[in-house]
Amino acid sequence: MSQADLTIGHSTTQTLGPAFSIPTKKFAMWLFIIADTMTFAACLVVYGFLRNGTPNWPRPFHSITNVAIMTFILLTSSLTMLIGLRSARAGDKGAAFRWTMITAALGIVFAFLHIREWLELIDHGMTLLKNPWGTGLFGASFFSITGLHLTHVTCGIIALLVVGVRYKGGRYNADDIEVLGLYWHFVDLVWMFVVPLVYLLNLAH
Amino acid sequence: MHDVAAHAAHHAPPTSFIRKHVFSLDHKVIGKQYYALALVAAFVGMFLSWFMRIHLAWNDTAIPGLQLLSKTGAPGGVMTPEYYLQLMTMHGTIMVFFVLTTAPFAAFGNYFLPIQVGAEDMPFPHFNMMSFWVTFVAFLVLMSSFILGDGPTLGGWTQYAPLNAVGSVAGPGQGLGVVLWATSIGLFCVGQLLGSLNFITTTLDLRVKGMSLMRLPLTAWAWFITSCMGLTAFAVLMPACILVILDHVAGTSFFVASNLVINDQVQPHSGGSTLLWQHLFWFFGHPEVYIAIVPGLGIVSHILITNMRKPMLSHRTLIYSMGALAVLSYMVYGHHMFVSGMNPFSSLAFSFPTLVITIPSTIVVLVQVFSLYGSKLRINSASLFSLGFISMFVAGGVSGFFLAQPSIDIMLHATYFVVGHFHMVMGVAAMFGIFAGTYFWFPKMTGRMMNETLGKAHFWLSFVGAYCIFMPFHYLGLAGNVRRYSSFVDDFLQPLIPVHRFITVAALLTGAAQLIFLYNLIHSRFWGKLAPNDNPWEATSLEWSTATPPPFDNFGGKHPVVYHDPYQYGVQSSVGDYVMQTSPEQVKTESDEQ
Amino acid sequence: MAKFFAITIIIIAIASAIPILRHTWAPPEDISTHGALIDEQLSETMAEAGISFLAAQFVLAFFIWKFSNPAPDAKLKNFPGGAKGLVIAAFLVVGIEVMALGIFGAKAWANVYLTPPAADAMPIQVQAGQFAFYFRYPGPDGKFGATHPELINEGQQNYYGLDPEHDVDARDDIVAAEMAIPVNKEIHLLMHSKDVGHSFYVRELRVQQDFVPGLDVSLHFTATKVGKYEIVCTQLCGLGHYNMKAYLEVLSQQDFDDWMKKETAMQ
Amino acid sequence: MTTAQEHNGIGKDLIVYVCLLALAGVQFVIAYQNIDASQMLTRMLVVACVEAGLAALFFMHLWTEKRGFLLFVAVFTIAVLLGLQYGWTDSYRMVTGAPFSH
Repeated sequence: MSQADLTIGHSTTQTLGPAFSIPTKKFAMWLFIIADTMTFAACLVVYGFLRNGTPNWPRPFHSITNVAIMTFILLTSSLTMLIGLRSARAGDKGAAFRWTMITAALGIVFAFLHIREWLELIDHGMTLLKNPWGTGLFGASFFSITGLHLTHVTCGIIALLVVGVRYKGGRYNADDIEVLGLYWHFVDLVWMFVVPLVYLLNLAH
Repeated sequence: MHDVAAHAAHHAPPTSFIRKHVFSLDHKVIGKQYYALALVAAFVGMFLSWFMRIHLAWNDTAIPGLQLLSKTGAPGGVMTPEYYLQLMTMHGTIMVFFVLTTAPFAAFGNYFLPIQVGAEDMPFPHFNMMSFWVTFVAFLVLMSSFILGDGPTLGGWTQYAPLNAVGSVAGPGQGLGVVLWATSIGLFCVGQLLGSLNFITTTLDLRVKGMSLMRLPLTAWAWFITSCMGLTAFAVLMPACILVILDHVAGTSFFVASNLVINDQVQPHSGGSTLLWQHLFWFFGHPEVYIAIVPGLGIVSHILITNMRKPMLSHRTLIYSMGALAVLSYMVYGHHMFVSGMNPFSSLAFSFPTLVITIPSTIVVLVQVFSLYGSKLRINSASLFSLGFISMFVAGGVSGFFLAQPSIDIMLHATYFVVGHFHMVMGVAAMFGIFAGTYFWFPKMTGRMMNETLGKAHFWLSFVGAYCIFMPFHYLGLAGNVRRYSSFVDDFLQPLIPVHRFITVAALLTGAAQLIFLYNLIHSRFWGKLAPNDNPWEATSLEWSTATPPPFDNFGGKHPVVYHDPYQYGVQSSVGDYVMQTSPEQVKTESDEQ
Repeated sequence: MAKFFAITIIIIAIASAIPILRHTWAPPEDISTHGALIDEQLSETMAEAGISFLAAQFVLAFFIWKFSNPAPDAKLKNFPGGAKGLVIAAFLVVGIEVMALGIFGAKAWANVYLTPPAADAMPIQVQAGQFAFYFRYPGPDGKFGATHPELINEGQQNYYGLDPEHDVDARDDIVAAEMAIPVNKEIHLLMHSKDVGHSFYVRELRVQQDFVPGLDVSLHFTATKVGKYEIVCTQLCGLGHYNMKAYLEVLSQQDFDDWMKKETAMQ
Repeated sequence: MTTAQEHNGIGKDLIVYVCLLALAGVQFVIAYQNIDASQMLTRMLVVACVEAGLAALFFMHLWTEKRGFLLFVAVFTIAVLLGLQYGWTDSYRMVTGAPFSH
């Protein structure tokens, strides 16, 4: 057998192609999401474990307005992300860029509201170690879980801005927007668990 | 479509020294970097074990030079009890994370997984580079605890709460030492997550034409299964490490219960749970031991097949068994916690999956052993270490029968029985896998052969030595010898000290034998006999079909095409008794001739 | 080389088994009522593990001996039955074996951990701290005094943080550094950790249980043989871990009463 | 990668979006119900899982990917997530087993 015989066909037949017909970048993002699910799950298990086992767990939230607005904004940002992706697929570069930026803006509003809420709670005397309402573990777990989520949101905003600008400049394409969209929807998805566990369960009655 | 594979191919080989050898994107260079890191870590870990063994056998004997490592820990060279625990912690952490995870998984996997699937590189070379450098920094952070603060943490590689979280009041190294430990392990998790991401995408996405999943060699399967475990297990340990750091630095109490009194002072922490840390840690910890051993199973099978000149009895059975090990590994972690104060009902719930896990392990061993039947076994360093692996894996594995049962664990938990068990089944066995892989792939990685005579000497001393060290551990455990004791002051431990002396002598000799390996490795790297050709073992998988060492893009700009199952041995072909995966030649088995 | 290797494996396997068969290093004699089941479980597991170990090593050695350096004209063969037979064997032999062990073992486990202590069991508290155990008996009133962590003071020997001045129950509590128990009497041990994780391990009693800070774990057992035994800590608790121990004295009822009188007088 | 949803309009996305908003609203309603925490948790988690499922299937397009991929992600994630749930009984014991509570 000569070596030449081993190379047959042209570029499209050289590899089997990606598994599940999913581009590799997108697949990698899914894998990251699986890993990140475990990270969040571990944090939420820690929170649930301690909340469950602590009798004097505080229920300090009197109003759901802020968290409801935050949820609304985050969900809406998922929708705008989808519209952006749709425009990118349709080849409407300007619209795709605009919607990506709107998504980033919504993300910034979300982060702003979140930080404002943090500051309010800190004003009320809540820190990582103690709070006026009950066990100090509440502050620790609240800040670490929402902090982890906020970190994800912040990274998402930066990524949206970077990818959006680079997409406009032609360095990235619709696939990159889709991969980023996956991440953004995941951040949204996690929030759906953070809200009931961390906020709604601790609502004062 | 954006084709990452095609994209990677367009990188030109780097020319500057730094891009070529230091911050290289080439998976082969990264694999070698991982190997070098593991090698350094292994020798550091081994020297630590020497110090510990000497201290255990001759408690008051000064170890020359040890005082240079730590003036307070070893005044005059005689180890203090806390320094013993600190060295023990470092030994465990270094060995489990930086040797057993990095060498068989990250090092060999990085080097050979892309080649075995026929890819030019991993899909995300930057992540791959980051993966190594993050791991490297993690190692530096861990080592820095030797010189910073009051030394490394003394809490053992499991770092049980609340000892790990209450701070320096609990003992030397429990302040900064724990923070450095947790930082190092957190970073390590990030590194391995990036690695796992690359491994999974490489295996699934970058296979060349003809390379169906069942045509992947067992090594590729083992690395793939391992990376699936790594992806989820390390993702749980990382937040756990962050929470420990918070407990330490910020004073939160995730893992510290209320009203602890140390030195007559009530500790400020309140409300956390000690058991929570154990649940999180072992949820990672059990998959971790499979992360250490499954690549070994793959490597050893791969090497044995090549040296038996026949495939395993069943390719699929081995793959399914390794997969079953991975799945079960998430359901059994509580067997580390039988007497830890966990709910006693949970012990039973964890015990049965643990017993079930013996079935896939047994299947792997049975298939490996019975595949030897009717083979034409070639004896060389690589195959000797592979056979030694099986022997060790069985010897360490059967003690799992005991530890899987909570009732017997009451007797054996936290004794040397456990130490013997895991050292044999995941320590020495995985090490043998690493050695076998080194002897086997060295010609491909360097173009030179390792010295067989030295290799065999290394094997004999290691094999006999490992049994001499770790078999007696089981006996000590049966007699109730508690682990993690820096000296044996209890009455019932006095008669066991001679056994410890025997073990220490064996450990020193076996450790010295590893220096033969080091010499062989370095000497062969530069002055070894040149490999006679690209395929000195007459093997079939893709790594042997390319040049030696493989060019930058692995196949010299060509894309191989796979025509066969991975292990076509015992056939008649133009080159001998094997057909390479890339050879379009028809397979004629020997029996066809009759 | 291969034959030498095969012989080595067999020698190592047999040499490994000899100390086990000769009971050179075996668990000490059991002195508890629940230990018999555990011992039985241990010896059955030992038999099965031992047979598996020896069989695997012998087969491995035999195959290495037989199939290395074959004649040049040797033909490759496959093991008759192939992998299917092995898989079935693994499921049937090993699977059933370990499941049977598991089920019988569960009984031994339940015996220790899933049964409540008898109503007349004698309560004793054990507090573990770096690096000593302290044992507390409720005294004649049968009640333990409340503990106050802030009052714990080793210098004044207030190991438990008792407050006898204000607390009637605490006045007659007896705190001792060694554990004395009457023979053939069920003991209900309440385990409390003062600081970090510790463990309570008495080999002869077939008892091992970790102390969990923040949880009070309870344990019950009956000692059946008079004697002095060692209680050691098996959970890494800090630099003095190796030296953390206490003695368990199993006394006849008469001797125990005397001991109790002596301790009461000393308080 | 062309997927089916590109050819539909934005309509389906909007429907899913409205459903998610409604489900989030349901969570808020549950929060005001007068039931104990564990019941509340169960109900909220059920709603959250439905929400997450919707988001993953439609926003993240799992539904239009290959079935094999859906299985890969679902089985992988759920299996490992289930493994994390062993610890709960010890959480209950934190209350009943607090020092010297007996």
